[in-house]
Amino acid sequence: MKGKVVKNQQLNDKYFFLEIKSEEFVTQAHVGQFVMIKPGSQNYTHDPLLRRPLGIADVKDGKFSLVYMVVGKGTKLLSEFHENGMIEFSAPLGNRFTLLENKRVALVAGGIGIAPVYWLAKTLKNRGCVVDLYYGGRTVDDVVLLEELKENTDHLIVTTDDGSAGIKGYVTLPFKENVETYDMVYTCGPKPMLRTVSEICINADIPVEVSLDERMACGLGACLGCIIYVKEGDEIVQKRCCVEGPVFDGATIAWDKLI
Amino acid sequence: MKGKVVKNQQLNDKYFFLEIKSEEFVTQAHVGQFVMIKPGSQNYTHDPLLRRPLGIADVKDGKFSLVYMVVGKGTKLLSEFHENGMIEFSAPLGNRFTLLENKRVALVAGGIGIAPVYWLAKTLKNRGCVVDLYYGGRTVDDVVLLEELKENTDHLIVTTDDGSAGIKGYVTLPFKENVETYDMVYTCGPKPMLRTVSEICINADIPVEVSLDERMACGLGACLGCIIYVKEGDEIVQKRCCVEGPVFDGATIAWDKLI
Amino acid sequence: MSDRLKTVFCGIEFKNPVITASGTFGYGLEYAKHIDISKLGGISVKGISLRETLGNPMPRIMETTSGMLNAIGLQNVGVYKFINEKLPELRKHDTKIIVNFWGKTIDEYVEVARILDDADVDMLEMNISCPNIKEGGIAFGTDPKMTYEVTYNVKKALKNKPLMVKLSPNVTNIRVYAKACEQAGADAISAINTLLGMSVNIHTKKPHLYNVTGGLSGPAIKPVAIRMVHEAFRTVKIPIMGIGGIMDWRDVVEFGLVGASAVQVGTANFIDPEIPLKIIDDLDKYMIDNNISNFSELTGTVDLSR
Amino acid sequence: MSDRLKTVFCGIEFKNPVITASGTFGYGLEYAKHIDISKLGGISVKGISLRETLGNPMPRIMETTSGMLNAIGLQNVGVYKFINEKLPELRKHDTKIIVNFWGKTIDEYVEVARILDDADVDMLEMNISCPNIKEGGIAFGTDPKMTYEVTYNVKKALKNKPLMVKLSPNVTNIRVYAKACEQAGADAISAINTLLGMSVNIHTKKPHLYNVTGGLSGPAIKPVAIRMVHEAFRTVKIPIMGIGGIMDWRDVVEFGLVGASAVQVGTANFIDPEIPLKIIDDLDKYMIDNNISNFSELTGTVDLSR
Ligand SMILES: Cc1cc2nc3c(=O)[nH]c(=O)nc-3n(C[C@H](O)[C@H](O)[C@H](O)COP(=O)(O)OP(=O)(O)OC[C@H]3O[C@@H](n4cnc5c(N)ncnc54)[C@H](O)[C@@H]3O)c2cc1C
Ligand SMILES: Cc1cc2nc3c(=O)[nH]c(=O)nc-3n(C[C@H](O)[C@H](O)[C@H](O)COP(=O)(O)OP(=O)(O)OC[C@H]3O[C@@H](n4cnc5c(N)ncnc54)[C@H](O)[C@@H]3O)c2cc1C
Ligand SMILES: Cc1cc2nc3c(=O)[nH]c(=O)nc-3n(C[C@H](O)[C@H](O)[C@H](O)COP(=O)(O)O)c2cc1C
Ligand SMILES: Cc1cc2nc3c(=O)[nH]c(=O)nc-3n(C[C@H](O)[C@H](O)[C@H](O)COP(=O)(O)O)c2cc1C
Ligand code: FES
Ligand code: FES
Repeated sequence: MKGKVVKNQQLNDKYFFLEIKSEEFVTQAHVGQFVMIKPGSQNYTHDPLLRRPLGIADVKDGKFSLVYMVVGKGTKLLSEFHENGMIEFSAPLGNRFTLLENKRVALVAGGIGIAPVYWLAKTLKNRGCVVDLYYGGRTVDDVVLLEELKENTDHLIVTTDDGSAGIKGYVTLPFKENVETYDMVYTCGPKPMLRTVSEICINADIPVEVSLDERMACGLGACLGCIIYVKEGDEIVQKRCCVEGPVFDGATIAWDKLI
Repeated sequence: MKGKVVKNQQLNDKYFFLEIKSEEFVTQAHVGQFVMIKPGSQNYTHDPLLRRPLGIADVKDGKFSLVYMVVGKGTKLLSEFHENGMIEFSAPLGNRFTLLENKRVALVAGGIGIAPVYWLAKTLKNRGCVVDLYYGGRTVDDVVLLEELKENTDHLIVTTDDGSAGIKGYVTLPFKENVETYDMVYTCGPKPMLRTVSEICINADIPVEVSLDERMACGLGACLGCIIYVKEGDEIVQKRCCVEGPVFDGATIAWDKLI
Repeated sequence: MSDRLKTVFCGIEFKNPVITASGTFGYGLEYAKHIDISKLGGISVKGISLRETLGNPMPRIMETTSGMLNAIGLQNVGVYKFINEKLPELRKHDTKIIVNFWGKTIDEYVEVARILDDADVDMLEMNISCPNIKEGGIAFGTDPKMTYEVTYNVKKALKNKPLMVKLSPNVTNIRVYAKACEQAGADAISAINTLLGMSVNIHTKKPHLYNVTGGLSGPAIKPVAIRMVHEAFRTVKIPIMGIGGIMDWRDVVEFGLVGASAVQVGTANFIDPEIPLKIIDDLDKYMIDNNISNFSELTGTVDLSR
Repeated sequence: MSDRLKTVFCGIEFKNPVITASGTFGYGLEYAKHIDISKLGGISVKGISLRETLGNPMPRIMETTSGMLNAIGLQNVGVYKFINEKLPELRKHDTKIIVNFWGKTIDEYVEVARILDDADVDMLEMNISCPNIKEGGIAFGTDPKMTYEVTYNVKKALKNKPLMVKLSPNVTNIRVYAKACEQAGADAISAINTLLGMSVNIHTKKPHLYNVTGGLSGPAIKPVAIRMVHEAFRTVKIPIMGIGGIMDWRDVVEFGLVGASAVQVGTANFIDPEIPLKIIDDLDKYMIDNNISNFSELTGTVDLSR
């Protein structure tokens, strides 16, 4: 699939917001899914080689959005795309979040984990949910799109490790205090955070959906490079993050095999 | 070295004109020399790997120009450079043309061989020479910058293989008719043309300088990848196109070992 | 697709000479959602063993410059589950099925081969060259006597299906292995499997792969693959399936010139599932433009005159 | 440049562990016009033989995906001309000189080594792994007995200079060769030389190189080089110079982690002559930031725990 870059906006030192026009794609996408995107415009160069997985951060008006952090050569190349450039991708891929209606839900996002959560917040809000977003980052530079998020949530609780924005400390602390008040929790971010959030939810007996992030080659279920270990009854079984995930029931993940 | 792209103008389907600002470089360059240019803006990708050799087509006002034809991935990437982008290169490299004063000279260029000839024509004209340029291409698309060339030559004779511009036929034909009238001949283009031009000159006992084009890895004389065979007395010796060339005395080249 | 793409390899007629490589195309079904797999010449499925195999712990993949390392560890559902659960679905698509398989002992190789010989598949591809499992696999592929031994025994056990042996590039002289296969009765060889490689995360100081080393694939290895197919072609008479770094139709032509009768596309499937189909279309165009009426006309026609 | 970069390798003190690789840096003098070569840890000069050698016919080089093929054929001015014409010039620059050398027979190897042993150079690097000449070269590097033999004889002939043996990656098991060198008395090994590769021009149907095959170098081969240095380091006690696809300081650290005590930068010199100097500066920064007081502290510290 191909789309046209509508916007590739730098949000701060690390983060970018990329908007791509692609009619065919947009009608099929579900909240929680991701794209595999080619991090260069050139079909005739092969470094970087593989497509990069990025969560779908929004879908509207025949366009979809991605939020990404520049961490290596793929995302650096992505950041150099110009407006109106054509970009290639496979999408939509993966499973999706369970979308409740008219419930109280908490979203917990860490750093770049905000990407799928952004669309999730909007969608749940539209379905009549009360949406609280707990959003943590290392520094003020790791919490982006706050204005837009405020509009699409009922409460936005921001934390940073160094206190440079919002409350100082881990995002799991304010979340833990209120966990009992929610019907459902959704989370995306670094694995240790996901584990803590899942454990808090398990203890409080609240269902939790976790969006996991594994290195991927194909994104289609073929290479078996993205295995996640999940408890099924007494057994620990293998799931492919790209097909059976990226969204998993947080209560079933075998964290010890992942971190 | 680094320079800023001032202009990267598409001349026709195949040809581009690239102008780069680089003060330090420009004062040192001589007519006939070339640059090794990095065909991508990114230091963090390695495909294409090597720099590409391109003849210096003009130097003025702290800028230098290149004329290139898109033939593969390196030149394709080059064609995608935006204005104000930074571009890396090593230059100036190689030897130079012998610059006469107040003489009658012929320049014979084939296709992309026009690049170094462009600057040569201007320079010889400024030195009081009468400059005739014989410029051949396959079709009208292979003869570029005709306006500018007309200004900097006394006679501009254009030929194309299919007659779509200028005289129909090989450029060596009209040149051969007039060869006796020149004090010196300079030529750049495909090897069979260079050979024919050289042979015409040898027969007419006119000195001829040939700019040769060999695949290069380093451009600095280190890899020994760009060997040219040259007659020295009874011996055939090896020269590096990048250091002892690209300009050679056409009467000394061992064509049979090259083509 | 035109008739000119039809390719007979070991007596089997493929629609075209473009087959997807083992381990890079799952059981084919994963891709059926994304492309029309019936357009492919064939599919070589993920390496099958007697019993279900869970593979290596994570991480299993890492990108390198114009290549990737993998140490999947031959995870697969096992031969019975493959035949019962995957094959019937796969057979709904009109393309040839090559089953890549492996064992830890010669007996295991023979047993899997026997089972597959009676199954509804078109051809067997014996993997003696996987660098990512400790027992078996590579040991068979890096000792010519073992290569002969396992090939001979498996071939003897087969009644119905042609046997192709997949060679390891991690050897001093691939000709010796190609010859060993031919002498042991292999119907064809495929080359190459992945080069053994490694990479280390300089921040954590740990290897990027849990398995420490892994198999290098992708365009980075193409020159090695081309060289090895060339060497093998000059050594044996059985046909060769060329593999390694194929990204577009030009690469397929290059493999043809040095001696491949058909090719497999591997890592490229990850980059874009459309690539093998695009290659087929482009190859057709190339053949029309160059007046080539069958891919076999190209095979081994590299011009070595000086 | 700081003291922390000082690297003792085979008893010789290099300013830093970054040496330019043989065949990619001419006789050093070519680069002296473009960079300050006295900043380098050392220079390994183009492979020298007893007599002047003209090398292979053209074409000799071709780019591949993230790599290049070369079949220069060990063109060089011969050991006497090197010593008389190149060395005095080179010695004006304050950097260590490693002389890469080769022969067609053991006697030739020994003779060149003896001559160099008495010359004003710092160290010898014996190339038994060049894939681009028919006689000698690779034959010594792809047969462990020959490797032992030539190493043993050359080492015996040397009185003054340390001997480093450069290994071929075109072997099934590099450990065997590393061990053979160590047992034969080599003071160090360097790894890797180029992988044997090939590419074909699909328009002319001719190989891109006159020599048909050539040596593959550049970032494409780094994972293979890292794996081989890792294997060699776990096999022998003599120090290892890591080579293969180094493009920046991260690559140098990676080679250090798997066991290199110093490194050589090859193809990168072609891409930008500034690269080795940039690597030295960046490595210094890395060492400061990570509180590493000498490169040797890194050597072999890859974390293999799971
Ligand atoms: C389902 C899924 C959804 C994702 N969504 C987003 C998103 O919306 N926004 C975003 O910025 N990132 C997202 N990621 C992570 C993103 O894919 C990686 O950051 C990206 O591939 C890095 O590419 P690179 O070439 O820039 O880095 P590389 O040069 O490949 O690596 C640079 C650094 O990033 C790390 N890294 C590379 N790939 C991954 C990965 N898949 N997961 C975690 N770390 C990695 C490497 O270990 C290395 O330290 C997602 C990943 C997955 C699997
Ligand atoms: C001293 C010198 C000066 C040159 N000046 C110019 C110039 O001013 N303008 C210009 O357009 N080109 C010039 N060239 C040729 C130019 O270097 C090549 O066209 C370019 O390197 C091709 O790069 P690519 O990546 O686009 O093509 P690739 O993908 O590398 O190759 C595509 C095609 O071009 C051919 N090719 C590649 N390199 C060369 C080469 N060095 N010489 C001839 N054919 C080659 C290949 O065989 C292949 O058929 C010059 C070459 C030299 C040696
Ligand atoms: C993720 C992955 C898994 C693989 N699994 C197998 C396998 O199970 N059996 C096998 O014979 N080859 C396997 N291979 C090797 C490929 O079939 C192919 O030989 C190799 O990747 C080179 O081709 P390429 O460069 O086109 O990928 C695997 C390769 C990759 C990348
Ligand atoms: C053009 C060229 C010439 C080479 N000549 C020699 C040589 O004479 N002797 C030698 O031991 N290695 C030679 N090599 C191999 C390099 O020294 C080095 O081992 C190899 O290129 C891998 O390193 P790299 O990937 O950094 O280039 C040569 C390599 C290239 C590219
Ligand atoms: S990324 Fe290939 S199976 Fe998930
Ligand atoms: S290009 Fe390297 S010596 Fe001329």
